[in-house]
Amino acid sequence: MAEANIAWMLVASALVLLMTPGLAFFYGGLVREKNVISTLMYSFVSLGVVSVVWVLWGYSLAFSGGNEFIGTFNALGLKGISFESGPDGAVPEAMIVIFQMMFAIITPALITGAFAERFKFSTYLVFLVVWITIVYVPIAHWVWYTDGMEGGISGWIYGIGAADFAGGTVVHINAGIAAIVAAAMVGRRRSIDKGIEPHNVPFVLLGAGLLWFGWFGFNAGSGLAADGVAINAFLVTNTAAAVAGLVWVIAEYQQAGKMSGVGFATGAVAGLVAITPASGSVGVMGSIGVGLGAGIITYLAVRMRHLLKVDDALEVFAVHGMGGIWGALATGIFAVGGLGMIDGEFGLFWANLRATLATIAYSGVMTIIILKALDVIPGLGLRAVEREEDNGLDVSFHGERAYVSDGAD
Amino acid sequence: MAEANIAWMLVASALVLLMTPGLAFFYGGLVREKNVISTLMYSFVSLGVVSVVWVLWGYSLAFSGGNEFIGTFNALGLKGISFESGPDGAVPEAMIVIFQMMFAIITPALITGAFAERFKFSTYLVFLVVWITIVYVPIAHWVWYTDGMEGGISGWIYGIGAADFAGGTVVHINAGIAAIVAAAMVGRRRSIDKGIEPHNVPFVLLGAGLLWFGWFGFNAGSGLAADGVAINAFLVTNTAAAVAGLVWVIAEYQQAGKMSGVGFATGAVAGLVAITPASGSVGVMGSIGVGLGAGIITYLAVRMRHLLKVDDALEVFAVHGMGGIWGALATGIFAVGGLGMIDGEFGLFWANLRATLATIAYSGVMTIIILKALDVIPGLGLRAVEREEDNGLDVSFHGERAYVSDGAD
Amino acid sequence: MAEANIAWMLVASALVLLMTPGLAFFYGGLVREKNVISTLMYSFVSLGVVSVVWVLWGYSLAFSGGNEFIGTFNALGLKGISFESGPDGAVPEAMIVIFQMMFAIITPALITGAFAERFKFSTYLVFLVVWITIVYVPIAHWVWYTDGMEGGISGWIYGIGAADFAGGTVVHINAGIAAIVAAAMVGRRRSIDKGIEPHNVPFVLLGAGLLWFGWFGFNAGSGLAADGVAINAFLVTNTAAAVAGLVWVIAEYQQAGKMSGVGFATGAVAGLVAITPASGSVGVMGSIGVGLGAGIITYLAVRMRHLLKVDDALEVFAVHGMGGIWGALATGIFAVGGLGMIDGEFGLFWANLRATLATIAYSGVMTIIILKALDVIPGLGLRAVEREEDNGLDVSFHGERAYVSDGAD
Amino acid sequence: MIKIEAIVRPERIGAVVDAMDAAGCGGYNYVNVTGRGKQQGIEVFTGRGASTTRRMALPKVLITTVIEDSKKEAVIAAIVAAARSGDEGNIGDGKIFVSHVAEVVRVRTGERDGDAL
Amino acid sequence: MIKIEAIVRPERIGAVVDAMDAAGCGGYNYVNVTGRGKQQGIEVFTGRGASTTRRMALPKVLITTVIEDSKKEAVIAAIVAAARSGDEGNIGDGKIFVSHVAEVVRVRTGERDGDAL
Amino acid sequence: MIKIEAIVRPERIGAVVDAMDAAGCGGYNYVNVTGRGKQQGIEVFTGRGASTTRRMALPKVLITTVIEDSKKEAVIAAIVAAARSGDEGNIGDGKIFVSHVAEVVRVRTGERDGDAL
Ligand SMILES: Nc1ncnc2c1ncn2[C@@H]1O[C@H](COP(=O)(O)OP(=O)(O)O)[C@@H](O)[C@H]1O
Ligand SMILES: Nc1ncnc2c1ncn2[C@@H]1O[C@H](COP(=O)(O)OP(=O)(O)O)[C@@H](O)[C@H]1O
Ligand SMILES: Nc1ncnc2c1ncn2[C@@H]1O[C@H](COP(=O)(O)OP(=O)(O)O)[C@@H](O)[C@H]1O
Repeated sequence: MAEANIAWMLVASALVLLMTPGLAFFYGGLVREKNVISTLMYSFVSLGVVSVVWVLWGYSLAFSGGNEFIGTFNALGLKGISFESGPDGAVPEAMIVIFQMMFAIITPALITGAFAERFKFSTYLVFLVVWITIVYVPIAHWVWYTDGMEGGISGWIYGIGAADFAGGTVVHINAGIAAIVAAAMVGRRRSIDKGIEPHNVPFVLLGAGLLWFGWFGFNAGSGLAADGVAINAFLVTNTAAAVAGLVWVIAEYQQAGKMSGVGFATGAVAGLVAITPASGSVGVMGSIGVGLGAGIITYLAVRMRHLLKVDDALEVFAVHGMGGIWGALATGIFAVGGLGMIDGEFGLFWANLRATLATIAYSGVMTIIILKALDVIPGLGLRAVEREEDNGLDVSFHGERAYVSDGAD
Repeated sequence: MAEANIAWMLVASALVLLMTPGLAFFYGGLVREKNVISTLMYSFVSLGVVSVVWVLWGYSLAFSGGNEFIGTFNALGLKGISFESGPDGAVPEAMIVIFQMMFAIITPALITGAFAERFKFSTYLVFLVVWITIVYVPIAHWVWYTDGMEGGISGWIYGIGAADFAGGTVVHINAGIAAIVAAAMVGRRRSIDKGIEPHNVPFVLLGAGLLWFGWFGFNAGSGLAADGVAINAFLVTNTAAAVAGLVWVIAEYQQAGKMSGVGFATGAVAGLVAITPASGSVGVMGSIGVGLGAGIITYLAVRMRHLLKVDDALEVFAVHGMGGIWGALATGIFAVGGLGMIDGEFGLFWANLRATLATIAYSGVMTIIILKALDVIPGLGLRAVEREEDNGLDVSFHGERAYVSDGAD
Repeated sequence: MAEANIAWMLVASALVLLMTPGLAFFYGGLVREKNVISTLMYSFVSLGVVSVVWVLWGYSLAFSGGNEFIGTFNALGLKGISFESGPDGAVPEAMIVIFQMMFAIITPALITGAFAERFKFSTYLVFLVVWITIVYVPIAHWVWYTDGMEGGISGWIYGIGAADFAGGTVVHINAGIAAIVAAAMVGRRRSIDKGIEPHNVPFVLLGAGLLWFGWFGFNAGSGLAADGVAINAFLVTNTAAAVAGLVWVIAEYQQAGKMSGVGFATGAVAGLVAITPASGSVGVMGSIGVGLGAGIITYLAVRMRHLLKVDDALEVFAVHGMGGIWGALATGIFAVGGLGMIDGEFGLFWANLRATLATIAYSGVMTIIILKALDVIPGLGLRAVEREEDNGLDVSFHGERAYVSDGAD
Repeated sequence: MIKIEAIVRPERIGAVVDAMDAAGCGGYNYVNVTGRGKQQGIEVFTGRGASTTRRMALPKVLITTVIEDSKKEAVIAAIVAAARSGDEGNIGDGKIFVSHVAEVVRVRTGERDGDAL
Repeated sequence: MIKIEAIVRPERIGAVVDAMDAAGCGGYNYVNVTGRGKQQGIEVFTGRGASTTRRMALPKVLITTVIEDSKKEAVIAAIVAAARSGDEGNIGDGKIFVSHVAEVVRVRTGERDGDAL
Repeated sequence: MIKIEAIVRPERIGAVVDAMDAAGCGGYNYVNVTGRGKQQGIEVFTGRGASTTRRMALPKVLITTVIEDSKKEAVIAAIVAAARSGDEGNIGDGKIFVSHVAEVVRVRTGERDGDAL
């Protein structure tokens, strides 16, 4: 049985890994041609930086013992992590290291949609190291750490009974809040007044397809076993994505008589975001509710964001922040006892609300502090200079142009 | 053992899901630039619509009891579906709900190749709901439903002993016939006389790669277990695709001295189609036969289709219809007893022939009726008006352009 | 337990299969627009040709009995291959046939980066058949074949105690050496003096993403089981890729003040190559060492290659050859006994050195002989004629243009 | 010699070049441009679907051909006939510009002017 | 009538066409070109990252408009004002070429010259 | 001043611009076009591989440079030499068109004509 769970978790981990390239294309298609490599690289380089941070100290600080608020340095460099399966088919801890790593990789990549087309790439590398260490790792510890013992130690959010099956708070609300904060601090893009059209809609849909595919690992893997819970998570994940995608295109049709590819993709991702915390505790009918709410809320959130001066370029706050908040609360609303996982729904709602507020506060404040610091440190700074932005970040920071034709180009 | 089967079926389901984006790119690359989003969206929106239809009533009507011809409404909204594994490692019924859902999603998406570049998108959404309900669901019931009991109830095609391991009749013949019927009813594209070149051959190959990858879930998952049957299905699937892809490029080389990427991709898909019903019952040498036949028959079918006035834009009938028919019959020809699955080959051939004819008749007639109805219902109608078609469906129905350059575009 | 291993190995095989389309896009993005289909097809058609060769005679010659140097014809057409699991959860031999097939498919595809943009496509098809049979198959036999019996027969490299967990010698060194030899023999591309920019950097990153994803199957599947060894392989694979990718962009930043997408992708692939033989025997800290070395060595190797007259167009020798050699030796340096796999590290180093030298010598000499022969056989010949090369191989050999716009194009 | 530059709808390009061939053009070249005249533009989404904008400039094709002066009216007539959409023509059907060319050289042979056409 | 061809930076195209509208241009078309003047080019990687090269020619946009002679100076002034980057202007800001057009035809109606603009 | 427009094979563009530099061109711009002259076109597949069609128009590059009249012959000679394929030249090597330019403006400085080149 442990072998079956390992088999599934190896695949689930690989699926979540693929979400980061998927996200890269989802975002990369939405920006202008001159910034596509930059946008792709924000995600890809997270595969590089966060993978290393995670095995060196990230996992240790998040998941090896400690108190309610933070772990320890005991497992630096993954020292002492077991490759042996536990009782009852529990997968080896090393498997959890890997699976959790994939979540840490994608979370800051999600943020990048907010400051795409203008954030300085070298500073971003520093941001990745710092943000993972002092924002992501503590929240992951709060929500998911437990030593599993009766009366033992666990993260404080875990302790109050909040349920975040697959990362609604840790990943999505966290990223969404960091995103809106970062967008505000980095400032608006130059010359966006006429509205920017996505430069490559097929890439957006490719990314959405890979995200949808990978999200089965994200959610159905979060029970760490190949069992009925995983099957349920798979089913509700798909259903919520489908419903929210449809809500978006129907809303667009009402408004403008068209149904856009970007709209369907955005809606589907919003549904995936919202179902994430709920996927361990709602049934298929509940997931329709989660998806409906996710579609409507994020659609309105995008429209309202357009009224702000904050240039959250790819709507990370609306989709991941608001979608994640809705998901956290909807978990309380739609959770069912039937799967033998959750009982008291009302307590769950309040616990999740507290978890949400804590995540918003911590992520918001810490992200502001980090970015302020990076802004003033000599040699860093948050933003491309005018000329770099005008020429496009691809040429300015990466020394490349995305598409080169034969002859003229 | 059930856990191992669940582990495999979770993945197999995800793989089949990925086939729909794969198909989207396969088709999207083949059309003109102004219709690529439209073509992608025909597939992507099926992920939205059919997922919802399936969990609400599709699965129930197809697979929950009933008689020889149709299921019941007992499992509406998946009421009462079990998440517990059955005896002998049988995966929970909920797992089958998911796996079957992926087949239902891709089938109407396959059809869209026939009427690409001109079908009205809003009508297509209605078509999806109706066609799945009254064409796909009954055929799936006929071919695959069985209560598993001695002398119990099963679909009538199942009852006559036809073998469609992974969906040759239900998916491919069904889609192929609906396709040619739809192409005829929707009419020819404007200005196709000079021959349309695919606008993005790399996308075609990307799609073919994802289809090939996902098809391992489609075929090797259809035994619902991680066992020798799955291994065999995997092996013959790969072999048939390889052989049929080679047949196509060799045929092109004979004819024109070139070997096209689109040709290889088309041939490989044709091989995958043909092996689908056979993958549970032929061995590797048999799969070479299936692949050879599939390559030759579909190549000739495409050539012959060009002589017709029917504008089956992406050759769905030739590839899926003819490829599927060949596969159904080839199953009878090449099936081997060795794997302990099939005995009487001759009886099998006739049973599959009857299954094929029934599918052709039902799918053809019902699709005509549905499209006629959609054509005359006010506010619907099958086809884009001239101006919409000339401007491209992307701008007309989706309000987007696929590729936007900086500066001029 | 066997079922769990089968579940994992089915997926691992599918993942490795996907690497070939991944490689196609990695390479396809790096060439000029007029040669992208050609470059994609070098990889895709290997899926066709090698799949067939493998089931007909390749597997038999490599893995069915024989002596230290070569197998037998006993399993032609996979005659007698078992679909039954062995003791202790060993997967059926048919599963190994499939998994090994995927390695055979990608190896010659790797070589094509060396002679991209000029190799004659029809000759390449012949090259595939011949090279797999007389270069790949023997080396695979030497390194991996064993009858598993005490004092029984095994390939001679296996016999001397060399450890190539997942194909460092058989796949990467082999391909890298064949590549440099082929590049020299085919000659330089016309008009490359100004430096060729990749025509589609997003495709390069898409390919790299798919390779990274698929490589988990490649390495973590090579133990043929879903166990702690697989988990370790997964972890070290990811870590080495991350580290080497970062080394590349840091090196570029030192040198030119930019961090390119192509550089990150290339570095990551170099890390994946280097960890391949080591992934069964190094721990996570060792994998950081492997990744560091891989990044530095391949970066320098690319720079040095630029001084040569040999036009190894996509740096196959630098990345796969040098990366592979480093990996083979690094396996000896960083292997740890902790996982219960490897003991004598010094002996291992020498054994791997001998394995490396043998692979270099055999692959180099045989590839020269094969290409010489193909060059002189009437009707074949290695290289496109001037006009074909100037017009681009896509139009010349495939009768297609990759991208066609509406209106002018 | 004169140069004729015609801006037409992308979907008309096939018909237009056939008509030009028939009218005796020895060669031409064309390129996709983005243009704006009296046509009203089209609605497109911007900013992730939640709002639309009017894209004023639309895809057009610019065809250029250099011909002898004598063929001018024939070629213009051919282009106009082939480029017009519907019977009445529609806004956005295009424009034709005529200008003088001083010299023509054929690269292959070095021939000049009339001989080079 | 005259034809004005202006080569400007890609990021300026929006501002330039707005200025042209304001200056009374009835229509225009533009296309991406690759150009080189006094500007020094940019560094790009080539050959898989290990070496860089100076790409001399840079992306520009070529805008073309045909107008009545009388509007010439107004349109030129509008373009110059809108296309200049920074206060002083920078190398690479662009060039404007003016030439004569002999005839104009509107495809839709067949109208000629002044009426067709 | 005059404008030289040269249509050449895409693979020649590097050689041609180098030759133009050497002949004293101060600037140029180029764009990919699709063109047809005496060249026969190429066979391409259409309709999913089962049939081929002859694509008459082929990819070319159009280079435009505005120069002083005095440089005309030098520049034409340079382009012809660099654009010709093989020793004899081949069909499809290209054409050069020369026309008059009335005025030139440099955006950066507002300089006109000769000074602006
Ligand atoms: N004055 C002009 N200068 C340059 N191009 C123009 C001009 N007027 C129109 N065009 C081009 O011609 C196209 C069609 O013009 P439009 O005004 O829409 O047609 P119509 O005059 O028939 O209404 C435009 O999209 C633009 O590309
Ligand atoms: N003589 C010329 N002929 C054609 N195009 C030119 C010429 N000179 C400049 N250009 C175009 O104008 C653009 C800007 O020219 P540049 O010389 O960089 O500006 P400046 O003269 O202000 O320094 C160039 O990229 C090129 O596309
Ligand atoms: N009369 C013309 N007007 C505009 N472009 C032309 C004309 N003739 C040729 N061209 C362009 O020049 C290119 C080369 O012309 P081609 O006739 O093939 O060369 P050649 O005259 O040497 O045989 C064509 O592809 C086309 O783009």
